[in-house]
Amino acid sequence: MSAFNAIGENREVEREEFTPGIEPQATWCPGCGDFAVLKSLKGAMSDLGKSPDEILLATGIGCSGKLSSYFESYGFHTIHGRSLPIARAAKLANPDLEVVAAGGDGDGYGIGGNHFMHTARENHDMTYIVFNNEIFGLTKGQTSPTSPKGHKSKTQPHGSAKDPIRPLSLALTSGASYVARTAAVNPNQAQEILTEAIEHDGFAHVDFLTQCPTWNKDAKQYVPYVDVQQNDDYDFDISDRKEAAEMMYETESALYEGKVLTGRFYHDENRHSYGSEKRSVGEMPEEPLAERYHDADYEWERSYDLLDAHK
Amino acid sequence: MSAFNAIGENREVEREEFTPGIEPQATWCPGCGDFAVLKSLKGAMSDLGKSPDEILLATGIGCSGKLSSYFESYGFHTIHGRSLPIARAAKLANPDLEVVAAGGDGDGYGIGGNHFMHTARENHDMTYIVFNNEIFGLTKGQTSPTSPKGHKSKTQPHGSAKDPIRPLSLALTSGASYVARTAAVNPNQAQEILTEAIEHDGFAHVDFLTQCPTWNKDAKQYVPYVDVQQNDDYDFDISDRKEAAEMMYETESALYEGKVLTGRFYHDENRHSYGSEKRSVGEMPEEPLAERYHDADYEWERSYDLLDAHK
Amino acid sequence: MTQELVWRIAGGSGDGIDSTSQNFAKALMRSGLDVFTHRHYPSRIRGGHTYVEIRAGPEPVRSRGDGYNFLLALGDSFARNPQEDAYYGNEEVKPLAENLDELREGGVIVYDEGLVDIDDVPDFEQRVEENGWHVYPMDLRAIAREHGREVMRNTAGVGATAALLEYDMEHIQGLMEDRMSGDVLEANLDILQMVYDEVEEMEFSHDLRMPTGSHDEEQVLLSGSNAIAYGAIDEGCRFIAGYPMTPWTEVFTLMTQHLPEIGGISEQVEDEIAAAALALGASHAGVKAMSGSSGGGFALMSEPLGLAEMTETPVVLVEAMRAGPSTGMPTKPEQADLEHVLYTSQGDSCRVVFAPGNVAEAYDQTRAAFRIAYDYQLPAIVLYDQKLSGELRNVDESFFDREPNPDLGATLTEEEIAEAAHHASGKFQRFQHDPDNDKGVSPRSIPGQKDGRFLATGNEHTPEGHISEDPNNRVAQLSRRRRKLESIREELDAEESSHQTYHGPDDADYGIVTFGSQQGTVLEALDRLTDAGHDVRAMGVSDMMPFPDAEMTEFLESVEQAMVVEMNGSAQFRGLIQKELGRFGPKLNSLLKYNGDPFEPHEVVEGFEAIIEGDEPAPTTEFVPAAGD
Amino acid sequence: MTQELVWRIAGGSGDGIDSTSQNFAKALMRSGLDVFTHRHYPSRIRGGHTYVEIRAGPEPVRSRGDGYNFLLALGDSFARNPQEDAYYGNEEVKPLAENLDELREGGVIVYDEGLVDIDDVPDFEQRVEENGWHVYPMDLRAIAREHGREVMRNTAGVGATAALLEYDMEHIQGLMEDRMSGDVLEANLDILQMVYDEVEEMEFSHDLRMPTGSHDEEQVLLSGSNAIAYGAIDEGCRFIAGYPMTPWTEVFTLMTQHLPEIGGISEQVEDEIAAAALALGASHAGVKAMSGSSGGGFALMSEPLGLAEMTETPVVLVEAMRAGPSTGMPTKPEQADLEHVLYTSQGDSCRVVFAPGNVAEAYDQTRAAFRIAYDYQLPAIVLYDQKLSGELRNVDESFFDREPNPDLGATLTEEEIAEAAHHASGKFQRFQHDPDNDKGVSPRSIPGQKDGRFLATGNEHTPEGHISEDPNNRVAQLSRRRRKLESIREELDAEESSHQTYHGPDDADYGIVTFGSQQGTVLEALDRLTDAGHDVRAMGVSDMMPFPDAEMTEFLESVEQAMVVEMNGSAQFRGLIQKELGRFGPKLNSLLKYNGDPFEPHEVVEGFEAIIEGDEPAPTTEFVPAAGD
Ligand SMILES: Cc1ncc(C[n+]2csc(CCOP(=O)(O)OP(=O)(O)O)c2C)c(N)n1
Ligand SMILES: Cc1ncc(C[n+]2csc(CCOP(=O)(O)OP(=O)(O)O)c2C)c(N)n1
Ligand code: SF4
Ligand code: SF4
Ligand SMILES: [Mg+2]
Ligand SMILES: [Mg+2]
Repeated sequence: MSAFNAIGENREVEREEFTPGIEPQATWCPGCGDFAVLKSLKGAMSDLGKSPDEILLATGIGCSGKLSSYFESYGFHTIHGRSLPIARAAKLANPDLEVVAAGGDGDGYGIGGNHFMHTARENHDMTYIVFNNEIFGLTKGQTSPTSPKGHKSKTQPHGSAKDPIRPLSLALTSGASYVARTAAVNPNQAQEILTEAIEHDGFAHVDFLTQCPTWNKDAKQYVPYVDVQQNDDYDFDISDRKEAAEMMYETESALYEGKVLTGRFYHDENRHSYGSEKRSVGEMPEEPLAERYHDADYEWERSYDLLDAHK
Repeated sequence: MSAFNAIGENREVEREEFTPGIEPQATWCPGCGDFAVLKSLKGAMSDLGKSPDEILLATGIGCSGKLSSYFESYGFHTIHGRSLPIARAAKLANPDLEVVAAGGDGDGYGIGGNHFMHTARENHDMTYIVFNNEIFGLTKGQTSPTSPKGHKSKTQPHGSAKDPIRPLSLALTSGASYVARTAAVNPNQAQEILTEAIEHDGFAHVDFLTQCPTWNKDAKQYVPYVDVQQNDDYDFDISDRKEAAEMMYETESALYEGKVLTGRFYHDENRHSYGSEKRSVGEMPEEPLAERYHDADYEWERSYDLLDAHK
Repeated sequence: MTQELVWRIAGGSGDGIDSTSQNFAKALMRSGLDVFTHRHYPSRIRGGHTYVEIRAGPEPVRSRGDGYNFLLALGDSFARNPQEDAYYGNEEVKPLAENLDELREGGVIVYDEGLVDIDDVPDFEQRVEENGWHVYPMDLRAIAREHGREVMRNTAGVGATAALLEYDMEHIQGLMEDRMSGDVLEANLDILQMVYDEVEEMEFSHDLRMPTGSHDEEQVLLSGSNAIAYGAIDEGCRFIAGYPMTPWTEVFTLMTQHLPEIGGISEQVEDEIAAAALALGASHAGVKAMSGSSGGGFALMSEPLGLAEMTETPVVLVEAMRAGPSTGMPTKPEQADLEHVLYTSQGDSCRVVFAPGNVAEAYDQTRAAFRIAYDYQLPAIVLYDQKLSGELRNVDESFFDREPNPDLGATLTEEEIAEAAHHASGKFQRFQHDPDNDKGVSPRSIPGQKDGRFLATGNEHTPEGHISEDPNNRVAQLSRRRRKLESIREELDAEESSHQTYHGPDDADYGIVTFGSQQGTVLEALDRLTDAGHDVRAMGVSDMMPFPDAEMTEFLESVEQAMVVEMNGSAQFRGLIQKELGRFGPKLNSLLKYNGDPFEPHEVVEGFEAIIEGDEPAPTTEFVPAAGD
Repeated sequence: MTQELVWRIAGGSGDGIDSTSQNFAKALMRSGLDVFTHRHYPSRIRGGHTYVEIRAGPEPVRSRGDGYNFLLALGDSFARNPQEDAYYGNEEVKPLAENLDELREGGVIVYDEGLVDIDDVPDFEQRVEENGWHVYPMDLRAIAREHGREVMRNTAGVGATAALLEYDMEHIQGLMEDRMSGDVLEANLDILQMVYDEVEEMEFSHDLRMPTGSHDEEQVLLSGSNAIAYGAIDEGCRFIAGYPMTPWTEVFTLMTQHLPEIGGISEQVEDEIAAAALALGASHAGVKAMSGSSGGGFALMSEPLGLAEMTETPVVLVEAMRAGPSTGMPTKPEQADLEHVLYTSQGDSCRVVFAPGNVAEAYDQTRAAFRIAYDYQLPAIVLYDQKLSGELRNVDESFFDREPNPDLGATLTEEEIAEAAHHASGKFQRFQHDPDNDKGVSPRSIPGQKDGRFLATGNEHTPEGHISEDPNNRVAQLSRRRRKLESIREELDAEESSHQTYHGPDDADYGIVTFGSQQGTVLEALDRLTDAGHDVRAMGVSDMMPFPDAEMTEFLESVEQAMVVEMNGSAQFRGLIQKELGRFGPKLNSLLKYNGDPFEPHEVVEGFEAIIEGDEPAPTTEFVPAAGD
C-alpha cells in the first residue's frame, strides 16, 4: 500500500476543494488577471479529478507567486526565479505527484530564464504557467523581459531600449513539448489549455496573459483576442515544429501591435519525458523513490557492501 | 585628445603582437582545439588592425577561459558563466573598446545561459566566442549542455538522458544579429568568421567547435567538415531569419549524426546595436563615459543642484 | 505649549498615504519645524494596513517617539470583506483599529466616517474614554467627492488636521501650488478650505496645537535612499546596474531617474549576478560604478563580490536590509544581514562595510565608500535598512554644497604607465607585490590606455596578472590585499571626524552601543535615561569593516557594563564586537528586536533598566544578558 | 629498523601518478602498514608539477611527515619547452628539481634518466653531496617501452622502489592481478620483474628499507570524499544534484556512480543555484537529498540555503574548500570559507556546520549531518577541504559495519496527520508555534499524504504556512527556529562522544586548537612537542555551528595560553571562538598559513615555540600574537 493515499484517488473533485476553507482571500488588486489563473487552474484540476493533496504547486516570487497561497494544495512558494528546479526535483523524487510550477514573466523569463531553458530541454513531465503581465508587478511596475520596446517605467524613464524576449519561441527552441498561450480575458480557453497541459506527458509551457491594471494595462487591452485554433486565418499544424515556430513568431510580434493571438502552438506527443528517458538508461528507479522511505521491508543498501574496491 | 591613445590607432598590427612577448605558453593539452581559437583570433585582430591595448577580452572559467592568458590584450578572466555581463558593461562604459567575450559550452550555455539569452536579446555590439567541445574540459570531462544524448561520462555513467541544447537556434531566437559556427579544424574559415563577427555592429555569436582529445574526441572526428556557404547542397539566405532558423536546426541535428556543418547562419545588418538604441532614447551619452573622467574641463554635476524637489 | 506633534496617517496601500504624508512633512519643514518620518506598510500592492508617522517639533528630531498624538484614519479602498477568523481581519476598520494601541493618552483622532464604522472597532468607546482621546468623526470621503474626486479625501484629512491644530494653511496650500495645477489644484484647494471651514465650526476639546519653530537656513527633506543616491552622484558615479528588490529599489530608481539627465548610464538587467557583474565591468573600463540589492538579491552577488576582491576592481554595492531569512517580511526593517554582508563569498574577505546611522551619514558614508573603493581598489558596501531607506528628515541645504569628486583613485595616466614596470611578456605590472605606497595599493591602468594591458583574473596571479600557484607569490599578493584593510583603518582613524557617534558623558558607568539605523532611537533613549538620572553613554557605530577596534575598546573599557542594541535575533553586532576584540563579552548585554518593527525609545530605556535594575524589558524585545565570567 | 617510509612519486598531470600511487598505497596497506597520502597538483589537465606522497609505517599515520625520504621522479609527458625567464620554468626537470627542498638527509632518489636531464637541475650534484642523498638514475621509459608501452614507466618506477626497499613484490603483483588482465597485466608484470632484477644487480648505498607491520583486521583504504559519500549512503541519501567543481566533484562523482546501482537519483544540472534548489525539492517531496560545491559554486547556493532555513526543509550540503577568494587556486587547500559557510544568506543563520578532522570523522559527521538535518528540519553542512577530500587513509573494514538509517526524521504518517491540528482553511499546521517536543521542531507531512497539505514559503508564515507579517507570529516562528540550534547543541553535548578530539594532558599549561583537516597535523606536532618536554594539550574542533561553547571554555580556561592553527589569512576560526565566547582573546595566538600548502608538523612546532620562546616561526606561516590586554 502506498504511503501517499491522496495520490491517484481519481474521485470527483469539486473546484471548491481548491479554495481554502476560509481566507486567505487573494490580495491581488481589483481587476488583476491573476484571478483568472487561479480560477482556471481550479477548474482544470477539478476536470482532471485531481485531489488537492496529490498536487504540488511550486511558485516563484511576484504577485503571481502568491498563487500558491490561494490555491488549496501542497504548495512551495520558493524564491525568485527558482520554482522550476524545485518543482522538477519533486517530480523526480515522486513521479506520482501532479507537479505544477508557476510564476511571473520577470520570475520565469528574467531571473529564471536559464532554468526555463534547461527544464524545457530536459522535458520534465510538469506544467509551467507563466503569468505574463509584461511587467514586474510586485516590485511596483518596472519593465520586464516581455515589456514592449519603448515601454516607460520608473526604471526605464525614457522607454525601454530592449526588444522583448520571445517566450513561446524560446520554449520551443529549448525543447518544450507542449507550448500554448492563453489569456485572463478568456477563462474558458485557459481552463481547457491548462487541462491539456497537465495531462501532457512532458514539459508543458503555458504563457498566460494576465493584465496588470495597476502598473501596466487593463483587461480591455487584451480584447479582442483571437484563438488561433478557432480562426481560419491561421492554419498550421501544432505537431509540426517548423509551422509552430512560424506561428509563434507571428504571435509574439503581433502582441506588441495590439493583436492578441492565443491557443495551442505546439504539441509533440512523441517526445519522451525526462523521467522515462532517465529510467530507460537505468538512472532512475521504477518505483517512486519517495515511497521507499515508507516501505518497512526495504533492505537499505549499505556502504559496507561497497568496500571491495577499497581493499 | 583622448585619454586612451591605444584606441583607433588603425595601424598595421602583426599577429605576433597578440602573442605575449614571452611565456606563458598555453597549458592546453596537445591537440586541443583551443589553440585554433587563439590563432584565428590573433589573425582576425591583425587583419582588422586592432592594437592589443584597445581590445578587452573577457573570458569565463574553463580550459577555454584561459584564452585571455595567452592572447595579448587587456583581459578579464572572470568567473564561471559571467563573461557576458562584465563584457557588455565595459562596452557601455567605453564603446570605443573592441570587446570580445569567450568561454566554454558549459560556461556559456550551461551556467551562463541566461546571460547568453539576454545579451543576445539586447544586441550589444560585441563578439561572443563559445568554445564548443561538447564537454566540461577543465573539471575533467563531465557531460556538458552540448554533449550528445547517450554521452557517457563520470557524471553520466549510463549515458546522458538529456537532449543537447541548440546553441545557434537559441542565439537566433534570443536576438543575436550575427550567428556562425566554425571549427578548430578549419582555421581559415575561423579567422574569416571571427573577422566578420568583430566587424559586425551588434551581438555576434560564434559557436566554435573545438575538439577535446583528452576527454571527448579528437580533431579527426570533426573531419570532414562542410562549409554551408561553399556547398551547393545548402542554399539559404543568411539574412532571412526563417531560412536561417531551418538551416541552424539541421546543422545542430547533423552534428550528432557525425556531419559537421559550419559557416555563417544569420546576419542581420539592420538591427541596431544596444548602444545606439540606448543613445537614441537618451539614456546613454554620446561621448564614451570613460573619457569623461579624464576631461579636466568637465563640469561635474552635483546633487546640490538637484535639491529643488526636496524643498 | 505643545512640544511635538506625532501625526499618523493610516489607510490602505495604494491610497496615496505616502505622497500625502511626504507633502505634509514638507509643509511642516517649510513652516520652521524639524521633521522625521516612519513608514509602515505591507508587502502588497493594493490594500492592507499602512501608515506613515511624522514627528515634528522645534528641535532636531532623531527618531520616532514613543507612541504618537494625532491619528488621521482614512479608509482602505481595497479592504477585503472580512469573514470570521479571517487571516487578514476586518480590513475596513484597520486604519482606525490597528493604530489605537500606540496612541498616547489625550491624543486626537480624526477618522473618515464615510469609510470606517466604529461599531466594528472592538471596545472603541471604552478605550476612548479610558485614554482621554478626542475623537472627530468626519465624512472626508463625502467632502472629497463633492468637490473633487474620492482620492482627494487625503487632502480633506490634511485640511482637518491643520484646522484642528490651528496650523496656518499657507504652507500646505503653497506646496499644492508647487506640485499641482489646473483643475486638480483647484479641487484640492477647495477641499482644503471646505474642511477648514467645517472644522472651525466645531468645538475642540483637545489642547494639542501645532508646535512652532524656525530654521536658520533653507532646509531640504530627504530620505536615506535619496542621500545614498546623492552621495553616489557627488562622487562621480555615473553607472548603475540593478534588478528591483524592496527596499533597494528606491536607490536604484532614484539613480535611474537622475543618471540619464547627467549623462550617466543605468541598466536594469536579468538578475543580480549580472547586475554586480556589470558594475565590475564598467568600473574595470574606467567608470565609477555601483550596484546593490536587498536580501536574496545581494546573496546572488556573492560570487561577483569575491571576484571584485580578487581582481581589486573598485565597486560600491549597497545593501538594504529587510526582515529575513529568505523572502522574510519584504517591507519590514531588520538588521540581520550584517554577517552575510561581511563574510559572504569564499576566501578571506577584503571589503569595506559602512552602516550609516541617519540621512546625513548615509550621504557622507556613501561618498566615503566610493572614495575608499577607488583609492584602495576593493568593494565597499553601504549597509542600511528598510527603515533608513524610507525615513525622511530635514537637512540644511548647505550641507550638500560640496565639491564633487570624480577622481578614479589609484589609476595611472599613459605617461605614468610608460614609466611603470612591465613584465617581459609585455604586460603592465598592475598587481605589484610591493607598490611604492605603504598602503598595499598597486595603481591600475584602464583598458584603451597605451601599454597598460594586463590580465585581471579571479585566480591568484602574478604582478602582471597571470595565473599563478606559486606559494611565495600567493603570500605576497594575499597579504598585500589584506594590508589594504589595515591602511584603511589607519586612514579612518586619522581622519578628523570618526564615523562613530557618541552621546553622553565620557566617564559614564554604563554604555549603550548600536549600529546603523538604530542610532537615533538610542540617542533619544539616552536623553531620557540621562533625564531619569542614569549615568550612561551611547555609541553609534558605522564602521563594520575594517572595525574600529581602538574606538570600541576605549568605549568599552570606560564603562562597567554595556548594552548592545540591534534589530535581529542572533546578536550579530555583539558577536562582531566580541570577535574583533576577543574580550568584553562578560560586560555585554544584548537587547534584540526582530518582530518587523524598529525599536522605539522606550524599549531601549526599559532594556537598559533591565540590566541595572533587573526589570523586565518590553515584551516586544528580547534581552540576552552577558555571559557569566 | 626503518620507522617509516615517506615515498613521493612526481611527474606531470595526466601521467597516471594518482592511480599508481593509490595502488602502491593499497599494496602497502595490504602488507600490514598504516598509510596516509597527500596530493599536490596544479589546475591543469595535462602536464605541470604533480606529486603524491605516501607515508607508511607500522603505527597509525595521522598526517604528512616533515619532508620525505624516497623520491621517484618520473617525467612529465606534457612538459613545455622552457625559455629563459619562463613563467613555468623548465617543466621537464620539475619532477626532480621541484621536489628536492623537502627530501630529508640521506634520502633516496630514483629518477627516469630517459626523461630527466640532471644537467638542467641547478646544483644537483652539490645538493646530493651536501644532503647525503642516494641517487639511482634508471631509464624507466626505455624499460617500459621495451616490455610494454611508455605509460608503464610508472610500473617500472614502482618496481624500482620495491626492489630498492627490499619490499616483497607479491603485494604489488597481487594488486595488479586484481585490477588488470590480459596483455596489459602481462606487460606490467614483466616490467616489474625486469626492474626488480635490474635493481638486484645494482649496488645499494642506502639503509632505508620498507618498514613492516601487521593489522589485526581487514583494512580498507579511502579518502575523505569516499567517506562523505558512504556516510550519505548509509543515512539513506538517495538523491544528489550538483554541478562539477574542484574538489567537490569527487563526492559528486562517487555518489553519481553509486546511486543508480542502489536505486537512487543523481542529477547534473545547469548551475549550483539549481543544484541546491533540486536538493530542496527532492527533500520536500520526501527523499533524503544532498548537494554541495566548492568556493564560487557554494556562493551561488546562498539564496536557496536561506530558503531551506526559512521553510525548514532538511538538506545536507557539503562544501569542499580550496584557496580563495574567487577562483583562487582551485587545486590547493585552504580553510578560508568558514565564515562564508556560517553566515552566507540574508537573515539570522539557522544551520548546522561540521568540519570533520579525518576520514573516519568525515563519515561519522556526514551521518550526523543527515540525522540532524532531518530531525531538526534545517540545512546541515559538511565543511571540509581539498586536503581531506583526496587524502587516503586505511580504516578498519569493520568500522563501516553499521546499520543504515533511512529515517526521514520529524515527519508524520497519514494516521498521525489525521489526528494533528489543521487550520480552518483546511491546511495542516506544519509550522506550529509550540510543538509538543521542547526542541522547537514541528513535524512535517510529505506531498501526496492525505490531508497533509500546507504551504512552504520563504516568507514569514503562520503555523499552516500562510504568509504573515504579524509581529507576534514572527517572534514565535523566528525564536522557535533558533531554538532548534540550542536543542541540537544540547543533544550533541549529551552524546557519549563529542565531535571534538583532545590529545595531551588535561592539566597542560599550553593549548593548541585547530579545526577540520589540520587536526592530524596538530596531533603529530603535539607528540613532538611533548617529546621535546613541552606541557601542551591539543583540541581539534569539528562543531562550527552550533558552537561547542562549554567544551571550548573548559579547554581555554584550563590553559595559560593557546595557539589557534588554521589555513587562512584572517584567522577566521580564532574569530569564531572569540565571537562565541566573548573572551579569551588575550590568551589566543594565531598560526596561519595560506600559501596553498597545508601545514607540516614542524611548522606547528615552530609556531608553538614562537609563542613561548619568542622564536621566529617557519617562514611559510604567519604568527599573529594575542591582543594585549
Ligand atoms: C533574488 C530576488 N531579486 C529580486 C526580488 C524582488 N522581486 C520580487 S517579485 C519581482 C518581480 C516581479 O515580477 P514578475 O516576476 O513578472 O511577477 P509579477 O509580480 O508581475 O506577477 C522582483 C524583482 C526578489 N524577491 N528576489
Ligand atoms: C560557479 C562555478 N561552478 C563551477 C566551477 C567549476 N568549473 C570550472 S570550468 C567548468 C566547466 C568547464 O567546461 P566548459 O565551460 O565547457 O569549458 P572547457 O573547459 O570545456 O573549455 C566548471 C564546471 C566554477 N569555476 N565556478
Ligand atoms: S500589481 Fe498588477 S499583477 Fe500585482 S496584483 Fe496588482 S494588478 Fe495584479
Ligand atoms: S582538457 Fe580538453 S579542452 Fe581542456 S586543454 Fe585538454 S584537450 Fe583542451
Ligand atoms: Mg510580471
Ligand atoms: Mg567545454
